[in-house]
Order: sequence, then C-alpha cells, then structure tokens
Amino acid sequence: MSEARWGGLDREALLGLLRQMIEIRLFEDEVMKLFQRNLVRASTHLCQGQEAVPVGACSALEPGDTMTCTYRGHGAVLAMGTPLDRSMAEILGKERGVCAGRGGSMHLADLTVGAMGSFAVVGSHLPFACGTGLAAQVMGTGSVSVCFFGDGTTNIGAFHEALNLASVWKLPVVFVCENNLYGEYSPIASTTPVTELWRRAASYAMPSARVDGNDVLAVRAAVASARARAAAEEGPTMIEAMTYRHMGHSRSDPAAYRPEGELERWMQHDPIATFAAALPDHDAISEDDVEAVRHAAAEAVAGALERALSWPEPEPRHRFDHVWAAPA
Amino acid sequence: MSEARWGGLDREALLGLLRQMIEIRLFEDEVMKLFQRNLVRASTHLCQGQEAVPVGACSALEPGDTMTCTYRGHGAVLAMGTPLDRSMAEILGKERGVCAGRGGSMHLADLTVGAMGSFAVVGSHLPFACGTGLAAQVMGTGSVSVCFFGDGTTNIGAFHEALNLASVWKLPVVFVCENNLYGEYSPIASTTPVTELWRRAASYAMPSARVDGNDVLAVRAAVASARARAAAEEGPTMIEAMTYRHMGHSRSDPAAYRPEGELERWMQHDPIATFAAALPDHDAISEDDVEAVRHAAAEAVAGALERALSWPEPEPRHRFDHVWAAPA
Amino acid sequence: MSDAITYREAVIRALGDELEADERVVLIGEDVGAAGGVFKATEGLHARFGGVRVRDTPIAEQAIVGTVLGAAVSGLRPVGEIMFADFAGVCYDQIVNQMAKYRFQSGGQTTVPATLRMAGGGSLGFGAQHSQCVENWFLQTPGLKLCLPATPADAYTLLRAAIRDDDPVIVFEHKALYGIRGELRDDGLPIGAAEVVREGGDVTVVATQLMRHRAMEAAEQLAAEGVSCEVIDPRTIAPLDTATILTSVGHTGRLVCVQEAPAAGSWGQAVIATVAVAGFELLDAQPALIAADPIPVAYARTLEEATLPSVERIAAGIRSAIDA
Amino acid sequence: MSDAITYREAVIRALGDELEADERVVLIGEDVGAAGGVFKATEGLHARFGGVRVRDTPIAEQAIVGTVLGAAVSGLRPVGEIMFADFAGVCYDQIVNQMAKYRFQSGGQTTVPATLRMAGGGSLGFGAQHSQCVENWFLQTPGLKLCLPATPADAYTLLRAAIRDDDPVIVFEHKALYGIRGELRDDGLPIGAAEVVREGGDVTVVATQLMRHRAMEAAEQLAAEGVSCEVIDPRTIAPLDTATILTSVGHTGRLVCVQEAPAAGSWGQAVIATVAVAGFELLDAQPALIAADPIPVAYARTLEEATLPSVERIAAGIRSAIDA
Ligand SMILES: Cc1ncc(C[n+]2csc(CCOP(=O)(O)OP(=O)(O)O)c2C)c(N)n1
Ligand SMILES: Cc1ncc(C[n+]2csc(CCOP(=O)(O)OP(=O)(O)O)c2C)c(N)n1
Ligand SMILES: [Mg+2]
Ligand SMILES: [Mg+2]
Repeated sequence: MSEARWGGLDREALLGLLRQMIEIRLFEDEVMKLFQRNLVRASTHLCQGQEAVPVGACSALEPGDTMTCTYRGHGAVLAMGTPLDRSMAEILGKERGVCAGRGGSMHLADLTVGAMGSFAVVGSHLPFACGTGLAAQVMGTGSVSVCFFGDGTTNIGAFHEALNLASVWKLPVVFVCENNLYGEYSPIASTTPVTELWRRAASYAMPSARVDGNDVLAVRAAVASARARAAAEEGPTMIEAMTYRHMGHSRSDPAAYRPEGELERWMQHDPIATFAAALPDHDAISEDDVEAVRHAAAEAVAGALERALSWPEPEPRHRFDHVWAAPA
Repeated sequence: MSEARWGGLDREALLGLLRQMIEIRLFEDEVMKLFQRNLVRASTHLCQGQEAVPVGACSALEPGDTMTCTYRGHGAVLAMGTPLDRSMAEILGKERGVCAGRGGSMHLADLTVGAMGSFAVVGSHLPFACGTGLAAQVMGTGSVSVCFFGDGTTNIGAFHEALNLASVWKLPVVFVCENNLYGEYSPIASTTPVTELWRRAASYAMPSARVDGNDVLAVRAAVASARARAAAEEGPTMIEAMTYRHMGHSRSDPAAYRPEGELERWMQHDPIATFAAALPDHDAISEDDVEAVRHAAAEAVAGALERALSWPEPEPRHRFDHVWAAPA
Repeated sequence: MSDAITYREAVIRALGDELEADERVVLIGEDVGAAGGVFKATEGLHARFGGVRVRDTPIAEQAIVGTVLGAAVSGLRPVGEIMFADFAGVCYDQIVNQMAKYRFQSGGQTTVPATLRMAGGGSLGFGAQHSQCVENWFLQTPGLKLCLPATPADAYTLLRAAIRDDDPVIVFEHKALYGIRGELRDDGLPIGAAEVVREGGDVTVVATQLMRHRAMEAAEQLAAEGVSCEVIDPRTIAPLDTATILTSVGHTGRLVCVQEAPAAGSWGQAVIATVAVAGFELLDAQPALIAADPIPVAYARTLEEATLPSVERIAAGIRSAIDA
Repeated sequence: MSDAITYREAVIRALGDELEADERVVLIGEDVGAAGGVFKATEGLHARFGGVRVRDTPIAEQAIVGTVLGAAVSGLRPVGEIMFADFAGVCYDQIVNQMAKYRFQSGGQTTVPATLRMAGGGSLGFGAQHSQCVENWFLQTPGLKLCLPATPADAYTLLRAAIRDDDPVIVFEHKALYGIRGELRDDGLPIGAAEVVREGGDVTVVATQLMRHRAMEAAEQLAAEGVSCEVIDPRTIAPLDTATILTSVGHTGRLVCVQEAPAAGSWGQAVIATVAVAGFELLDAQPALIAADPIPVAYARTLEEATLPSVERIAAGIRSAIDA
C-alpha cells in the first residue's frame, strides 16, 4: 500500500491502466468472434494475456512520444489512445477505420496519437524505430520511441542491425521484447540457443533488463526508466517482458503444441485478474471501483463495435487514393 | 623450442606455413602492380598484413573441409591450395582463371580444394557456410567449414541469422572474424558499440575466443580446437583474430583515415617478419632455410604471374556458358 | 494417380515422393516440421522423414536461403520454404545475387540443385504485405527458373521437376489455390513448356495461377457468345515458352495476357513485348494486358476485389481485344 | 550555372544545396561522411554540414533504409545512400514492402519524403554483384518513383526534385558516368517528364543512362547514313512518360528501346508493351529491344563488353528496325 507499490500512480491512473487492459481484452474477444463470423478477413493475431506489456509501457510515455508494433498490435495501438471504434472499423475493413480499410488487422496505425504503425514483416519496424529516434535526435524534440516485438523476432537480421545502429548513435528508442515463449508454433528453445533474450543487448553495449510482463506496474517502471535514459540522450535500452498469449498464434490455431498445463499455469498469472485483485489494496480503490471499470470498459467496447459495424465499406473507385502523395 | 611453442608441427610444416604466407604477400604485391598497370579491372581488396589468419586457420583443416571468404579473399583461397597461376589468371580475367574469368578478384573459388567461394556482398556467405555445415551434418561426412569475415561484417543482419542458426543446429562451422580495425574507411568504434567482437558470440550461446591474428600458430591452434569441437558434433565456434591490413581498403585508397603511427606499430608486428625471425629458434631450422623459402616463394609467384599473363582471355561467344546447368 | 487431390496435397505428395526417392533431399523452413507448415503444405513429412531431413528454422530467411544454397553445392538437394512469398524481400540478395549467380561466378564449377517454395497471391484479405504475386521480382535475374503451378497436377509435376533440376528453381504456390482439387496426371511437360489448356481460334489468352482459372471461366462465358479463346498457361515464366505462344497467336491473330500482379515489369509485359518484337506481323490488332491496378493490395474486400482482375473484367477485356 | 561540372559534382551540389535550403534534410550511409563516399559523391558535405546531418552508418542496409523511412514520417527529409545498387538486395523488403507501402497502408495519414541514392551499372569490370542496373527490380512496386539521371544536369535536377518530393524516390546514379561533364541548366523538367534529347523522323530511340550516351553516338553515325533518330531519355521510369514516347512513335512509326539491363521484366519491355497496347496503329513495323544478354555480368573485359550493348550493336539494331 506504499507509494512505491503503486509506482507513484494515483487512483485515476491506476484505474485507467486497468480499464485499458480490460478494453483490450474485450476488444480482442470481439475480434475473435468477428473472425469466426467471417467479418475479419484472412487472419488476425490476438494478444489476450499480453495486455500488461503495451499498457504498462505506453503509460510511461510522454506526449509526442511514438510507438511501433507488430501484426499482434491491437493492444499496443489501443494503449496509445487510438479510438476503439476506428480500430475495430479498420479490422473490419471500413472506410472510417484508422487506415481507411487499407491496412487491416496487421497494419493498425494512428499517427495522431503516435501509433506509427503495425508491421507485418517480422523485424521490419526495428529499423523504422531508429528513424523516429533519429528525427527526435536531429530536431531535438526530446521525444522517445517505443518499439514492441516478439521473442522470435530476435533471430532475424533487422533486429541486429537496428539495435546496433540505435546504440552506436545513442538513439532515443526503447526496445520492448514481448517474450511469449513462442514464434508461431515453435517454442523458443527450438529456434534460439539462448533463452534470456535481454542478454542479447550486450552485443550492442546496450543496457537491458527482464521484467514480469504480466505485471503492468513492473513494465511501466522499466519503460519509464528506459525512457528517462533515452530522453537524457544516453541511448536506447532493451526490455524483455515475459508474458504469454492465451490464444493460438493466429486464425484458428488451437495451439496444440503447448505442453500440458502451461496455459493453465499462465492463466493463474493473468495480468488483468492479478491487477484487478490487487487494486482494492489501495487506500482509495474499492472492489466496486474495479467493477465499475469492468462495466465501463465493456460498454465502451460494445459501443465501439456497434458503431464500427454500422460504418460503410470503402468505395472501390477510391482505391487509387493514398498510393502517392503527389502522383506525377 | 618446446614442442608446444611450435604447435606440434615439424620442420616441413612450419616452413610450409611461412612459404604460404610469403607467397600470399608477394601475390598481393603483384596484384597491386597489375592493378596500377590497369590489368586488374575495377577494384581489388588486398590482404597484406593479414596472411597469418587464413594460413593459420586453413592449416588446421582436414581433407574434405571447406572454406568461404570475402572479396578480400586471395589469401584464404591460396591458403586452401588453389594454384597461384590460376588464381592470378582469374584476377586478370583469363579463361584459365579458376572461375574462367567470370568471377574476378572478388569471387575466387576453387571447389576442388574446398575453396567454396569469395563473396562480395558483406555477410552473404555466413548463411552459405551454414549450408555447407548442414550438408556435412546430414551426410555425416565429419567435415567442417571455416568462414572468414571482417569486423564490419558483424553489424549486418546475415551475420546474426547465420550464427544463430549454426548454434541452434550445432552445425560444424568455424566462424573466423578478421578484425583489422576498419570497415572500408570507418574505424570500428564509429560503427560498432562494442570493440570485443568475440563477445557477440554469447548472443548465440556459442563459444568464442580472441587470438593474435598475426601469430600464425596461435590462429592455427584456435581453429584446430574449434574444428575438433565441430567435428565432435558440439557445434560452431567464433574466433576473433586481431590483425591489420597494410594497404588501403581497395583500389588506390591511401588510408588517410589512419591515426599517425598506427601502421608503423602494426608493421613491427608483421606476421611474416615475426614468424620468419622466430623460426630459426627451432632446432631443425636455419636462417638459410628461411631464405630458401623466401626464394622459392618468389620464384613460384613470378612463374605463376608469367603463365597467367600469357593465357588468353575468354572468347565472347562463350559468354552464355555456365548460367544454367540445364537450360530448358 | 487417378483420384482428385488438393493442390496442397499435391505439394505434400511431391515433397514426400522426392524425400523418399533421394536421401539428399532435405526440407527446411519456419514451422515446416512438427506443425506441418502454416499452410499445412508440409503436413506429415516431419513424422515420416524425421527432424534431420525436415527441419524448423528460426525466423531468418537470409539464413534459410543461404543454407539452401550452401547445402546445394555441398551434396544435398535442399528445399527451402519462404512462408509468404512477400518475405522474399528479406532474403532477396541471397536469391538474386548469391543463389542465381553462384554457378556463373564460379565459371561453372558446380551445379546448384536448390529449390525454394513460397506462397503468394491475393484475394483472401491478407493485406499489402502478405498478398503479392512476387514472381516478377525475379524476371531480371538470369540463373533462376520460375514455376507457377495453377493446378494440383502442376503443383506436383513442377515441384518434383524443380527438386530434380540441377539449377535453382523457385516454385510459387498460390495460397488461394491450396484447396482446389484435381487429378495428378503425368502430361510429361517439363519446366519451360507451356500448356494449351483450351484450344480456340479467335484470341490467345495467356494466364497463370488464379488468373488461369478466372480466364477459363471467362472463356466459358465467351464461348456462349460465340467467341473461341485459346487459353495458354505458361506454367513457368523463366524459361518462358514463347514458341507455344507465338504459334497460337499465329492462328488467332490476337493476344490477351491476364495476370494478378500489376503491369509494370511483369511477365505479361514480357510476353506482349516478345510477341510485338518477334511476331509483330502475326498480330491483327493491339494486344491487351489485364492486370492488377498499379496500387498495393488493400485489406478491405471491396478494394481488393476491385483491384484484382475478376472474371467479368477478363471477359470484358477479351471482348474489346476481339472488337479491336 | 553555366560552367560544365561532372556528374559527381552535380550530385554533391544537389545534396549540398538541399542540405543548405532545408534543415530537415539529412544524409546517411556507409562512409558518406568523413570519407566523402566510396564514389566521392558526398565529398565535402560532412565538413560543411557536420556529423549530425551527414552520418556514417554501420554496414547495415536494412537499418539504413528503415531509418530513412522512420525519419521521413517523423519530420525529416532524409537521404540514404546504398553504396552499390546491387546491395539493394539486402534491404529489398525495407524498400518495396515498407517504404513504398507505408503511406497506402496507413490510409494516407502521412507523406513519405524519403530519398535513396544508389550507384548502379556496368562496363567497369566490377563483376556480377557490383555491376547491375537494378532499377527494374522496383518496377512492380507502386508507391515508388524511380529516377535515372544520364547527365550532370539531370543528376542535379532529379536529385533535388527527389529530396523535395513528398513520396519515396530512388535515384539510380550510374557509376560509369560520375566523371562525365556537362552544364547544369534548369530545363524545368519535373520527375515524370521525358526529355527529347535529339529530334528525328525515322525512328524513336528510347534510352537511359550509359545507353543514352551510346544511343546518341549511334544516332550520330546513322545520321551520316541518312537515318534520322529521335532519341528520348525517359529520365524516370516510374512514373513513365508514355505520352512523349507515343507522340514520337506517332511521327516516326518505329520504336527501339536501348537499355543496359537484360530484357525480361525491364522498363524497355514496359515501353514496348505499352506502345503495343496503346499505340499499336502507330507502329509501322515491329519494335526492337536492345538489351544486355540474359546472363550475369562477367568480370572479364571481353565478356562484359560483349554482354552490354555497344554503340555498334545499337546502330545495327536501329538499322534493322528501319529496314523492317
Ligand atoms: C520475415 C518474416 N518471416 C516470417 C513471418 C511469419 N510470421 C509471422 S508472426 C511469426 C512469429 C513471430 O514470433 P514472435 O516474434 O515471437 O512474435 P509473436 O507472434 O509471438 O508475438 C512469423 C514467423 C513474417 N511475418 N515475417
Ligand atoms: C551489403 C554490403 N554493403 C556494403 C558493401 C561495401 N563494402 C565492401 S567491403 C566493406 C567493408 C567491410 O568491412 P569488414 O567486414 O571489416 O571487412 P574488411 O574489408 O576490413 O576485410 C563494405 C562496406 C558490401 N560489399 N556489401
Ligand atoms: Mg513470440
Ligand atoms: Mg575490417
């Protein structure tokens, strides 16, 4: 019940974190249902179980900061403040979607809130994050960029090139590895000879740490101090957040490759349930407050879903828009 | 004068190492002159000063082992036993060159001796080396592949992907980083936030070591033990060999970016001069022996040069050969 | 081989038959092993042939392609999978600069019996980075053979031929075709031979993969209108069987190419340019190219459907070619 | 601007003028800083603008291109150098999947004022992996603009226009042209406009970069024989100024494209296919494509010289087109 336990956050802020996590959880549940109803095309990569990572990390950012993430990025984009309805609309391929239906589930972006993009080629956004960092550095804006990626991503070349460049140029970037133990259907040990991925930062003389990725306040604290370092022009940091996805990799993957009991063990350590159970320890927070947040989140998602479903699809004749800013 | 000091090598073997290093040195000197006479096209990347790395490393290989290297690969290819004359002929673009004049200075290869290729895109051969390792592993040949690359190469994505794959699959590959302190005109610290590159192997749970790359016996010993490990199916090793190139990066680069005195300091520690000066300490080796080797090497290179110059250029009408093995 | 099987099963069978026939064949890629591939196109092979010969890789396409190349010149006949064809972008150097040029640069010292498989194509809503037909990225690169199977029969025949070929071959599977059914028949067509899928006298229609099927539907419709289409599937675009196409244009006088990719720098333009150069006098009217719009593939169904050539657009395009 | 300067100096001047004019312009690449570039095409800029704006990178082309993209949508107007154009292979995904599609995928939320420079081309003996004309690798990718300056004037004009453009632009410099001299003149031609370099009535010759110069030489020779060539340099191949080419073919009736790259999947085929489709009735005879042989660029002089179109081969090609 000490100040420290709550990361210096007040009642509103704490309930806000809970609300965001619950909204993301319910949002993803709805996306799954929409996918099963064939209203989401192709594939979708959900993040139930991992909510504490984007919510904790993005809560540590300041106005003007930016974020990049992956195809499993709904949570991260929402954590930056992208509206629920326009995010859902994008996943439904609607004209009022954040990307006007051009991007879809794997490419949510909302530059107005600093959500610079969800990238669908593994590792491709880590170099991009260096670019946002370079711009901040050259223009002296003091802003910082957080970049989310998975455990499997630490094996691809772009990861290596980006961390090296960010370090040698002291770019203001926080690299957050969401280690959910699997890359698609492959357990990490089958593809990666080390299991403590935070140690890979040593190759770039980059400070790094591992945190409990299901503890929203722990993630927040780690990112906050990395952010401070970056803003002080001391360079990038890598954080490995240990977490777990409740669903399969994508689509209707039943995740049969999981060892028995693994999901159940992680369910015991669900980031939302844990946080919701802890919050009433706070002097100013009651169980009713938590219930009220649950309720408000559910209403918000339901309303967003209804609006998104009601919006029209893009007009085929507008398909030539947005390719070039200035077609010759 | 102990057995250990000479790495268990006898007189012939020791003089053989010296001879190879001198041949490479003289070969490169001749290439430089040919380049200045406009007989070598475009560019050439010489390795004077670095001879102990390929000669020491390749001397630790067994029949059937293979090697890949870079555009700065004349020394490595010769160290595998590729003939001097046909190597020189390749650099001159002659039909009797090892690659029939198709490859040139940057692409020497002689598969008959296991010199699997010189690669001109930085890092591109490290994945290739994994493939030679995979073949050895699947076919159970027990052969090992050594892969040379520069310090600057440790920053490109292919390096990372290859070391990771080699480690997780326990491939029989020995990765040898020739750290000559520069990537083109850039000193290593300007592009690389760590200076002890051997430590990068930790990201792949791969054993590694740094050796004096100008000490041919030290290189040989390090590679021999890495080779044994690989052959015992224990997986790959990375060796960082500290060395220095006497010439510029390529062509007529005067290497003006070098700090004053650096070249001179390294010249004091020239791999050939050092080894030649030490050899007469051996019971069975005299100064005359060393002189005889010098002489024989000079003759061999001169003869090779003369033959290579005398050979004809490829016939234009044969240019369609070798694109496909089986054109449809 | 008389039962109808799916395109997916044809891929599995081709891989299985080659793994069976030649112990030098190995299969590597992301989740190709225990999981049987994200498109389930390697299902059962790991159980059948074991983890030494059917291996999961890390997410590292440069490593996959480089390993395939290195292994191919060291005695194996490896098959690498690049999951979505779009990811060829991250290993493009390995394919076009290393694999394609290795034999030539070495002065012909070795063959390069390497095969890559990758799943391309749109119409399913995968968005701009998971829907491309990337075969045209490789047209400029001598040294590669490029196969585009449209049917289970070709998926089987071309993939087996690719693995047995002594040159690097890329087999582009089309992800919207994995579920189609057809019989495996050995028509004896090698890599480099086009197939005349439908004979006709009014117009030569050249189409690949998903567009071959749509072109065939359009041809059916047009037949009812009295227009007789000769439909040719080139099957491979490098080598390109221009002789078969020129022969056909020789008796139809008209040429329409139908492809899923945009026009610029495509095999469709290659066919038209080749016929214009080598068979100008055979043409009675301007040729036509029915292609995707010059825009990325959008996620939204309305946009993607409008972007890719539909049966209606193909039929209309052929009609105007006939009327020209 | 009346003195003749080299193509290399034109590049330096364009970069310097833009760095001077707009503080959002930054320059990154391998050895572009203190060393002034391996082709010396950034010489003096580091001294003039400092290490914050003119920066050496590690050898990491994916990082270079990704950084350029990220910076471009974050307020800068970055210019990235890929030393030899062939190395675009190691960052191809970043260019075709990320940079080109970013704006579209975001639904037009931002502009992408990114520029890449890379030095391509052969004739100097750099071998198969350092001599390619790689511009055609990008033809299939909507979202990019592709510039091919042949003269100092265009090196200057197109590079400045590229940096000022709000879309991603690749400027392909030709390494065999760095030393040629010419005057900088502002002809006001924007990206997307072809230049009629020489007027003539018998045949339209379309050529870029080194081949433009060889085509001009061939045109001189042919003029002596009484053949009048209209030589057009498209300057940019995306967008491609088909209007200017069609107008020219409209009065010459004949078309010859001359390029350094092999034929398949090239801009030369694109021009021929486009004219065949859109201007069939303008053609009096079959068009011709004079291109590199479909083989990698060999190191040996005898082979490389035979592979790339020479003035003689171009003149002969134009002669047969005229006689057709
Ligand atoms: C370059 C590339 N290769 C392969 C894929 C296919 N793919 C999509 S997600 C994924 C697994 C990524 O694993 P990880 O980084 O752990 O992220 P997670 O999905 O677990 O969040 C793979 C292989 C891809 N998108 N891009
Ligand atoms: C992908 C790629 N980028 C850039 C280059 C240009 N280049 C050739 S050599 C070189 C420096 C390599 O440095 P290092 O790895 O230290 O090897 P060294 O030349 O010192 O032996 C560079 C950047 C290249 N060949 N390939
Ligand atoms: Mg994961
Ligand atoms: Mg070096």
